[in-house]
Amino acid sequence: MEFAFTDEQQMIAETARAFFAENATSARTRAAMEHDGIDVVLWRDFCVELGFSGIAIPESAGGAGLGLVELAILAEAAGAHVAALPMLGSLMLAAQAIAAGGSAAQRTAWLSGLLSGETIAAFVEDAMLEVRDGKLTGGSGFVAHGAQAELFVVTDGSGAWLVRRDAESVFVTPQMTMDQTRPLAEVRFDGASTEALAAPAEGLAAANRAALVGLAAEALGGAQASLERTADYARERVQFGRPIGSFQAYKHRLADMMVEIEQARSAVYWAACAVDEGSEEAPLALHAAKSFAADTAFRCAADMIQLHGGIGFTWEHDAHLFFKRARSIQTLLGKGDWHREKIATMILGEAA
Amino acid sequence: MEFAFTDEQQMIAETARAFFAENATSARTRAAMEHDGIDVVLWRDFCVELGFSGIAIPESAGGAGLGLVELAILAEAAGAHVAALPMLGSLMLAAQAIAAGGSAAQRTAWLSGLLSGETIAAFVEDAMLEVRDGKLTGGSGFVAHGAQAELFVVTDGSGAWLVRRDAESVFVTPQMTMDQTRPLAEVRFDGASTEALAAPAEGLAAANRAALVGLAAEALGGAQASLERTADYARERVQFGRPIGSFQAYKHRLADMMVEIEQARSAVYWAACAVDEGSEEAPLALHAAKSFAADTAFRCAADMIQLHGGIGFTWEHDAHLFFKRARSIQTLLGKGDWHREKIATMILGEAA
Amino acid sequence: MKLGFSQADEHFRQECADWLNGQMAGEFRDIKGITKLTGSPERRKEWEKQLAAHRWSCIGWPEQWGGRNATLAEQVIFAEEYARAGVPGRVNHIGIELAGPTILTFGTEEQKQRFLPGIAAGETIFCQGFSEPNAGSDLAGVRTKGRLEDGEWVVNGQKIWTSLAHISDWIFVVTRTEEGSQGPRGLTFLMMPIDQPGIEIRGIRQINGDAEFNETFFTDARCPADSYIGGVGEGWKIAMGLLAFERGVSTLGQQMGFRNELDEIVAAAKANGAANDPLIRQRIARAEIGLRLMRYGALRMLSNTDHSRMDGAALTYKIQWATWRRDLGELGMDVLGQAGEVTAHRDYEWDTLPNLFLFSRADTIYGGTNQIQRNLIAERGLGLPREPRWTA
Amino acid sequence: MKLGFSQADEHFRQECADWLNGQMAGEFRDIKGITKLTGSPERRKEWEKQLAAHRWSCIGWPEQWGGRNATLAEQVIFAEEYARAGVPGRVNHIGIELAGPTILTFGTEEQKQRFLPGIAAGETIFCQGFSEPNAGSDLAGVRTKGRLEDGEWVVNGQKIWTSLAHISDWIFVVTRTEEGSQGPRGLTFLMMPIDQPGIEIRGIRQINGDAEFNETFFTDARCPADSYIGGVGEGWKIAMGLLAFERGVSTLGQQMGFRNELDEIVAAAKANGAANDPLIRQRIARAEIGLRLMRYGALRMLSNTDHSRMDGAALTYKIQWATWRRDLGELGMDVLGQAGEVTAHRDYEWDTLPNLFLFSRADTIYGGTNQIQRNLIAERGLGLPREPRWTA
Repeated sequence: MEFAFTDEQQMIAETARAFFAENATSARTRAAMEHDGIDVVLWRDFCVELGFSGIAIPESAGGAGLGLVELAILAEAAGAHVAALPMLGSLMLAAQAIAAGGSAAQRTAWLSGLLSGETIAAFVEDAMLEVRDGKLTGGSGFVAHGAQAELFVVTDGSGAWLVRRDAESVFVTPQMTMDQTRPLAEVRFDGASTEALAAPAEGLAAANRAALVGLAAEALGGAQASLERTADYARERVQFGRPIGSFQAYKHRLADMMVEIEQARSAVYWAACAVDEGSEEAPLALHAAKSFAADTAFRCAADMIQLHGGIGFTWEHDAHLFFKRARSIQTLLGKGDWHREKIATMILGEAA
Repeated sequence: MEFAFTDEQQMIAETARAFFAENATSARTRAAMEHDGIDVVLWRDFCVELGFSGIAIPESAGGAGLGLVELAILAEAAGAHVAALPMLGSLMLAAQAIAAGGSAAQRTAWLSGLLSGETIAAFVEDAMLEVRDGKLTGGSGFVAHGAQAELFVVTDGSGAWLVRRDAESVFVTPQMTMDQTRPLAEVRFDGASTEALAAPAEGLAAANRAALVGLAAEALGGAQASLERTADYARERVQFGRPIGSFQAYKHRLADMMVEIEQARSAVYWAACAVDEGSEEAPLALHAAKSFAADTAFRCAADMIQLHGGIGFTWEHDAHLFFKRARSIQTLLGKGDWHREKIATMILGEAA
Repeated sequence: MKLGFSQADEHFRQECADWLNGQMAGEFRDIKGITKLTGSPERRKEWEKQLAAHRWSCIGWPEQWGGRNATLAEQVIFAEEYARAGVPGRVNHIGIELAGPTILTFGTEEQKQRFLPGIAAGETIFCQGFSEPNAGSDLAGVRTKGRLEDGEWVVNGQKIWTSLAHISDWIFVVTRTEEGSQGPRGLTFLMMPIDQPGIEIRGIRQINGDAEFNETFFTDARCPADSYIGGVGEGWKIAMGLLAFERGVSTLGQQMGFRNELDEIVAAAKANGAANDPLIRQRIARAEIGLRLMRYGALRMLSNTDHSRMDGAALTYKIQWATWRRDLGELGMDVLGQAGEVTAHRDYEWDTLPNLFLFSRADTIYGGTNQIQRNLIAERGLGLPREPRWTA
Repeated sequence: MKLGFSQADEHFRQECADWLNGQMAGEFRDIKGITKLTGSPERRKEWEKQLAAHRWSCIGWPEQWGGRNATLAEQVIFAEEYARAGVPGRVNHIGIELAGPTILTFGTEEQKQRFLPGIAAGETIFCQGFSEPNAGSDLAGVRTKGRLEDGEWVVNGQKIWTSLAHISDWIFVVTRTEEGSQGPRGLTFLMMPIDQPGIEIRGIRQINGDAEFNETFFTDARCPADSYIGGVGEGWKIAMGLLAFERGVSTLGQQMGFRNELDEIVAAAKANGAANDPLIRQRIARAEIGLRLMRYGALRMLSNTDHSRMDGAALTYKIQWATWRRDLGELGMDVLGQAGEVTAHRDYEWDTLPNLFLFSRADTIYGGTNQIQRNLIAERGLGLPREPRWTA
């Protein structure tokens, strides 16, 4: 029992933090926002130069064979800079689903492209999906980076299928999205050809675990960055003849952010460890981590705006990037209330 | 349209405030707590010397013929001192029910005793009450001042009956109660003789309106007193070499109390006015006032404890009297969630 | 204490409603329902003139200056019906609600004659130059300088958050006219024409993609020597007086806008089933309660005849509505779900509820942050000691 | 990063559980499930001795002083099993968790020999004299005076909130020993026997009717000249070091008590139907999440090998648990409804959940109020500037 990073994990964290600090700059992220929401160079460097894309993929499937703790470390570092990357769709969802649930052929066909960053994938959930003769009809209006994807992993909650973007009867419409660093798209299938994932339950479970941990870690990184940037501002900005960080009410609000963040940090790494160690706490931990960390990120980013005063409300300042990202994390993969209700059901049973 | 006290209302308010400030002292309230939760002398003076007991009872029934605004003024003043009086059971519920729903004979039989303070009444709600051959079976474990009452107004939500304490098959057990200024009792009827209220719908409606306004006003008074006492303390108490009221975080917390209280004040007098003027907003206003003011009182009393530090946690300090009273107001006549759900139903319809 | 309106008031309500609805169904139907302050500015300037032509532009003002001497109840009613009819907000809000009353209260007879008719007629649009880049909520930290030179004020400096400056004709500016003065002393309240070489306006893009606010730069900007209100060096007093007008009857019109927003949330919740969620139901009920309490708080504030004293209802009003509306923005998004995170517009432009979510983050900042409001409440409302002076 | 326990740890867990459950089913079954700190003090002193007799009283201490040199994992396990078995809290908590480690860290060899065996054996019960009536959360404001006279310290003054002083044998007292000194300077940390004419203890009745806390009056109270820990004038340093021990392994035992409280709420909700209320379900889920996050926060804190630095998890722990437990008290009452407002006891005495509701109001006050905690977090954790000095 040692709830602290190993030396190797510490090294990964430092490398990732330095990489995003240097490269995922506001200017580059904003350029990606104006384009299609992906900083292509950043993505290639992340996948290839650093070789981080396969961190939580088994070595047998071409990955590094590490776990969700390491994935969380990367996602936290990316979230701290609102990096415009397709990590959620490509790595946390699609690559995990294929690595855990794909046949050998499917793994061979897709994983190397996903891990090299050349192929971008997106995840489409539609509980009402119709499957007839191996053709899919249905879709979703809210597919993260759906307009940039060449591959869709599609699920109705129990089955899972792979659909190529260039297949017939696949219709993709980009949507102007509040969080421009991870734009949504409408993806519709009207009898699209498909290939079933070999072991859908395993694939979906792996994707779900990785995505919940990954989003929670991204939220944690955003929250921590919101706090740090606001604390920096508070030490420098002078008003009424004093640094505003010397005002007690201001200090207390930053302290409250830190209290939340420390809990979010425990939640994220608890969930990651619980999954990696196969603990029976894992399902509860995943619900806890996603709901808690997302709310923490939202609160901290909102406080960043508030505590910066007028400047925090401008487009020019980065506060809104964190704010919008936090909001999108709240609604992706189940809102907080939904996750908490799942926990309540574990404790209390279904409501009568 | 003039949402301010008239000169007469202002006079009533000043009289009531002075009366309670002079007489409803901590020492007298604590003496009542050790006994049965009623300051008998205070009650007699309130009813007879000041003649305030009949303020919202029609002149034809021996009252002053004023309305719920005036009743709220009195309840607010009483609440500001956590006065140990049976106002809720005797005046807001029983006297209102009998004045509005009683036959001439029932009014004659009971009102003068209730208004003189000689007869104390309590209100018993039991949705499962059984009525057979004019005999009641049922009761409640949570009857305010039930152990001191000579008369019970009993309801199952639609019918209403009068039961004398000294009737056969009436069993009353005092309960040690968290709020000792308004102790609860268990009241059980096992085929008790009774007399039906002549017009139960009118009687219950009047009692419900008066009690919701009255409790909300009491809560408002308690909240305001919690704020004022804490602000006084903050100006005087020195810590770290400064009056603690000069600490910004402390100030902001008091400011937040005031923000809540000002809203509670609007709620209470809006509801009272809406009832008095027969406005169609009255039902919504009653739910709003009760739920909002009760929560305000709880929050302010809790903050009073917190902001007094250790001393606020002692039995000797009065903070706990306000805290416990506020808690009891929250649960009396429907919790906040219940009232808000009623409002939601007005706006959204029943949930599917 | 009385909440009901008289029969005469109800007739007046009908008159307001009839006229406003007629306008919104007729000549001005193209501007009905615009919620953004920046929408269709030219048409809305015409609307200001239309209001004036029918003597609806400033009904609370004296008849002499184009008003109707309307009673409080009438002003309340007009504000309510105005918003109920879906009429967009007044682009000359600052002129009618702030500059006009300030001139009426503190101006000279000559200034009244110079400014009031134009404001009342909808021909003079005003904006407000209070905040500065390095002063934020701290009005006493004003650095923009004014000096008298050859019978004119010459102003240099920078204002920020000057809402609608880009469509305004005049700006009132708090300037530091006493060299070396500090804090609230040495300030003067000047009225300046905007269309001059010394004033440059740059829009500030906000997080919702819109640009209601501006930076306004003064480089040897000029106005005549008699352009100050009150007295030279009395700018603080005038500015404080003006801020008190912000809590006037217009708050009720503002609330009707809030009502429209809440109604839209209710409609969305009914449409998409969120209305069945018990948690959403509680929050909608809380929002409804909060809105009603704002209304009755405003009526208490306005019924208070002792205007010399800032009472509780008035002191707490700003933080109350700002916080309520920020929460409403979050509620709206939670009702919409992911649908609220995409827009059908090509550009980064948002419909009512997502825009509310984004824009309302400014409500708790401009016009004095929630933090500043709490200071005011604690110090003025509760008499708590002021912050100690800073000795680094 | 690893959360699981080794197989050896799991064997140790079994050993702990077996012994503790055996005790609670056997000789000490009468004290099982007592939650109030004031319940059955005499029997609980016997329990301290029983723990010592089986070398369970201070397992984290070195073997030399009666401990087991237990690893972190073992200490975690023992704390968890202790609470899980329904064993009441340690009446010598202060001795074992605070006084002992302080003496181990800062005491002389002679002091270790004088005090540690008695503490380890459950024969010396300690209490803590930090707070004073006019200092509240402000330890630097200590006024209780100590002076050396004829080879003894003579102490005069008053301490407050001395939990369990009435059943303790020794008290450690922060005294001002340098005449005229201010703030953290000039303080000395003294160990004093309680049973002497110069010390008087008066219980303070609390809002729950109970009296765990005391006022302690010192009137020429005495102890030998060598009773100070650290050095004369170094009391502040020792007190700060001691407070750091408060965030030790005992927090995990405390959390198991919280677990029992939450479980009781869950059981009540299932029994009375509150478990079907979606709002209650959300709150129970939040409470469960909060409790888990406290556990993993504590494990992070304890796994942090760099003990010299107060890291985030440690700084935020107090406000986190205190706030969580206060909310839990409210949740418990909301689950119980009006049934929580009456007690079956004749006197003003409350069962677990109503008592939690009342007592937990103190959690956010003692040991540094939430306000003080936020100051600490902001200044030490975030490096924000200190409050300015007060210049009335």
